[in-house]
Amino acid sequence: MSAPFLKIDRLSVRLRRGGEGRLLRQASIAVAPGEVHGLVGESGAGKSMIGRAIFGILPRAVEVIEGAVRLGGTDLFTLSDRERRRLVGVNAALIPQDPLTALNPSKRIEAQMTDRLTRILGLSAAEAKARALGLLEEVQIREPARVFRSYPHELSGGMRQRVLIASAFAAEPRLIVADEPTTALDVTVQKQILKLIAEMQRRHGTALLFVTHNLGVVAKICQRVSVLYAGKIVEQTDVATLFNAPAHAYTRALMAATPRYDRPEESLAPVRPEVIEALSQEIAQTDNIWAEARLAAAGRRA
Amino acid sequence: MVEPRPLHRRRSIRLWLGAAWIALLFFAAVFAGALSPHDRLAQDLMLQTLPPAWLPGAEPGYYLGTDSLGRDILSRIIYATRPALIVAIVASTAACLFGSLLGLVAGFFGGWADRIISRLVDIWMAFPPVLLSILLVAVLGPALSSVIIAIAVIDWTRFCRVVRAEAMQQRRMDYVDSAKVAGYGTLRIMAREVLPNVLPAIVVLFSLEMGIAVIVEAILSFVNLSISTDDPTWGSMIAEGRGIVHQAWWVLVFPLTCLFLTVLAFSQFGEGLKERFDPVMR
Amino acid sequence: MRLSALIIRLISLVVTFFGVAVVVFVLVRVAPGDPIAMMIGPGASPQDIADLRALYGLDKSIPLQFLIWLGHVVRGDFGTSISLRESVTEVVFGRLPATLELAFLALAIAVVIGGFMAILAARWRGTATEAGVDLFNGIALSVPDFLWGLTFILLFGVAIPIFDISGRVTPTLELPFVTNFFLIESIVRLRFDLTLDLLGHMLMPAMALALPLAAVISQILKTSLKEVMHQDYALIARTKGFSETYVLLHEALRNAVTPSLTVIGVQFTFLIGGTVIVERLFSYEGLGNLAIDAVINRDLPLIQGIVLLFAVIFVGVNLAVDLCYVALNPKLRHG
Amino acid sequence: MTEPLFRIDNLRLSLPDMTRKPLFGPAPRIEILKGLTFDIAAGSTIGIVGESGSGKSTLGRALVRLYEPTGGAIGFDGQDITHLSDAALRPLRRDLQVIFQDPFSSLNPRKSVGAIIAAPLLFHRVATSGADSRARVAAALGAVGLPRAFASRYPHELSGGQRQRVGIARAIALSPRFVLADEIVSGLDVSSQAQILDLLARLKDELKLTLAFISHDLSVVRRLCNRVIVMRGGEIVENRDTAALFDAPEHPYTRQLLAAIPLPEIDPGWLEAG
Repeated sequence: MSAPFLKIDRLSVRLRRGGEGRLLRQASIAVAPGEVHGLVGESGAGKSMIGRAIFGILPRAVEVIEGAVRLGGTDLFTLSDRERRRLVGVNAALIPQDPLTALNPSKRIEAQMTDRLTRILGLSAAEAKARALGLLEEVQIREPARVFRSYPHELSGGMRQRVLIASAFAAEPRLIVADEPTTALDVTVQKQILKLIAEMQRRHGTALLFVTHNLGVVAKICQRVSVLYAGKIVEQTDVATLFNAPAHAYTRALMAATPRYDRPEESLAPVRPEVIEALSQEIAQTDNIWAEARLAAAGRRA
Repeated sequence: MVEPRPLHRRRSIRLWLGAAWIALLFFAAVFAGALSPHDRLAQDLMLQTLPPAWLPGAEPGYYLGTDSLGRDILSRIIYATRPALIVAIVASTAACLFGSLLGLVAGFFGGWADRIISRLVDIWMAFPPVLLSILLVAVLGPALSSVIIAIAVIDWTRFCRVVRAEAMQQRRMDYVDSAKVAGYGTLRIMAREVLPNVLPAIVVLFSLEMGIAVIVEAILSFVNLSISTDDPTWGSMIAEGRGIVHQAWWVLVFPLTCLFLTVLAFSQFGEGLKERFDPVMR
Repeated sequence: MRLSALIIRLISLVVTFFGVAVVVFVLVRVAPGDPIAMMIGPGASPQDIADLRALYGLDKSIPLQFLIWLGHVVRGDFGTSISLRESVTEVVFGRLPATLELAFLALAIAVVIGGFMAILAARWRGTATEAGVDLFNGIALSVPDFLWGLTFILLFGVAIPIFDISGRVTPTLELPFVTNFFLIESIVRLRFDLTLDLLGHMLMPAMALALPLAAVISQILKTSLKEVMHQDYALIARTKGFSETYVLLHEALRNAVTPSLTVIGVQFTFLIGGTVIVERLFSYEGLGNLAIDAVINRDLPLIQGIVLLFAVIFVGVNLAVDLCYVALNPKLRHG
Repeated sequence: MTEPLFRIDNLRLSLPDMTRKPLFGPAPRIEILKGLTFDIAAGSTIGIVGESGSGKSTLGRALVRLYEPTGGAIGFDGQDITHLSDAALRPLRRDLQVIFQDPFSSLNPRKSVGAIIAAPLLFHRVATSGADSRARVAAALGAVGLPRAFASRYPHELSGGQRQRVGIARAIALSPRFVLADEIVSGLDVSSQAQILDLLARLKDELKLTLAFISHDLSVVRRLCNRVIVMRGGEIVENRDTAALFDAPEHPYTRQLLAAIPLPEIDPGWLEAG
């Protein structure tokens, strides 16, 4: 495995005002080019916080206490806003969750696919257009030229998600973050989109961080997995070990709670209270190691 | 009672400030006789356009000075609170009831009811409000009652538009369907499920409307169409003040300040009330 | 936009216009006080009064009078002004340019101030800047144009006398204008001295009219911008490396304007209505000022003419807003 | 075979298509339910499954007469309720209850949880007095695993899972004969989803309810329902007992749906399998 392109080191994030709530607790994730790393957890576990930290667009009400986010070896927190935007703009791309709201309704697909290519990557209009059209074909859109000229409301949900995938890969980023890209889609469309993302990722050798709450999707598309609970990565392993011999009680509880049509009796078991109890102890324990970390954090750039 | 968080306290300041000024107005209106130092109508040509007490050439006892007919400005301002409050409360209530009802019907039922009521609102809004009010008062004759009728007849569209939009939005909510499933009739759904959610908007509008009513009354007095007697209103005082603003600025400044504070008080009071009684905001 | 939808819209405008005509016709006829008696001398014989009533067609039944009058109106003839003894159409269209210039100057000011405030508050949302803008909105929204006018008269007319507080232009100036659009003509004729003088008179009334509209624009546009800034496509733009300001102006602004358009359109019609009292306050010789005199003099034909003209402006503004709404919204364009 | 609770015959329903509504003028109507015929046995739990746009939610709302059908017939408890007026429906309303999908829009934000549950009780005179209604509210809250004190709280103070439980409490408080659950777990996390389904299964047996469970997730339906209807484009594609449907799906669309569900286990060939 070559050196990881994305390296998140012990990243901790907290609400600026009020409350001791930690949103991320020393999360560390590394994703090498060509690798698909799954980030799974329930809502509120902090999955999207990690996604936003990677792009350096954390909400204003949140502050970074410690840790680093390195893209190709450069830590985002050491850069000025302008430098960070340039680094992220060139090297990373996001595939969003809801295709219905992820495209600007008053702009043609053309404008939304080529703006980064021309303004950030410096391609000429012609080059940008050619690359965009090429990628529309690559994502198996039948009439790329027509779609290229149309407005979002003229396309179906599945079609829009393909456009967003094409738009992400068009920038030839070395890292793609897919934030629950199929959650808003019907199950039949989901399978086609998952297949498409996997093929594109292999073909372009991109490092892919795949954020989802669906263990089934993780099993089908990821190579390594991190299981997140209340901002802490409770388990990080390769996907085979995770499904055959899950180490952490929470992972096992999550597996048991996930509905399976082939084993109705064993699935959908509510998470047992003692598992929750053990988890809160584990979280509290990491929190007081924190006492010293907080002082070190005083000098960090937010 | 939950310990008031800073945000909570900051928000209720505007409620108390607004309420304080409104209470002051009511107090002045009720005890006008006792409070005003002079007879509001007594003219004394010897004491024409006296400056306020703290300026040179002032006359003791005339704290805010006198107008061009030598009448005491402070007393007139205090008495003027009566017509202002009467107009504010009566006209706003009428406009609110009529407009909200039509808005609720148009928003909730849609179809023909909505088309007719919306067309009616369009026609009403095609008239410049001030022009229509002047026309109405000219038609009904200069009296406080015609001012009240004019304001109610014009401003009901303000309530109708907001309540209609709110009702249309509420209609799509699942809790309206849940009420249907529970077997509620349409009227009960409107009253029990939709209206409580529309009330905060109506409360804000009602207090805004009270401010607007006072302004319209002032405008009508300004074009000398308000009440016929020379019983003082802020508008007539302002009209007189406007004419002699270079010679005696205070004749205009004091009634204008009262009007300004009253309008602000009503609007902030409304906003504060809405936040206070809206459980979602609390 | 499909033709049928446009036709339905035009029909509804005609219905509104017709409704206004009916209301104003009835309202004016119900007014106590006989305009004719006011017009001719006290010594006039009943016969003279009867002849004059016939001349003005006041002897026929109300519905008949209405039809005759409507017939004339459709042909652009609003009858003759009783108090000015001139054709209403001339008088009204003579004064209209002054009001239009004032209204559109106020609109321009409101859009600039309101738009700037909204973008400022949306760009630095959650900070003191936004709180400051909210405070401005709160005050400017609840205090109407009439009060702002009076306040400006005191502030800039008396306390710091830098503006003229009455009239449309300094009376002593010799005006080379052919049309009544003084401001525009002064610019076209490159007579910037006159433009400055005109603005010196118009700025205060325009500001008085503009502030409430600016507050509405600022508040509605800000809320809409903040909503749009949280949309996924704004998030995507940020991940593409675009700065917050770029995202605000290039991705968010256009989508935020469409929903605010209708509210701003409504508020602009209030602004036009406001010219009636604000022109009176600044004795600015526009349509609004004329309207007040017409009512005081019970000049029925003039009142009807002015009200109908305001209705035309109102209907025009609404149509313009609808067309902009469709133009800005591609989904509607394909109808 | 007991008399079925619902007997549906060639049910048709068309609604105005608001998405293509021009700025002015009526919206074109499109047919959503295109002739559905099926029964719902008393005491059974029927799963209504389909992808978005299949008409499953519309079918659910037609069953409880939130929409009036444009064709065919709905028989409930032997009575034809297809075109009954609201007034005529009122006595039946107590037996037809709904739990809605979006916990944020199904509870009136300005009413306390207690008021939300008590109102139908008082309206249908199930509760004879204030004290009686408070007791029933407490019982309903207890049945869904919420403390009695929740009665004085407001919807915006509750989590998604807690709100959904209030929705269930409101429905069962009237001890109805039929409950429609419209995608009630789609917005929830796996752990709260499991709790809600566990709760529903228990209540179904205790209160001898007939339940219609609408979902786009076949795995959830497998756990809860004993009969399944698969819908596509407003038509019934397959209507079978649950075990039979999952073990030997007959219709290609059903097979395609099942094949598209990613089971939480390693299966390299799954992505490639068409």
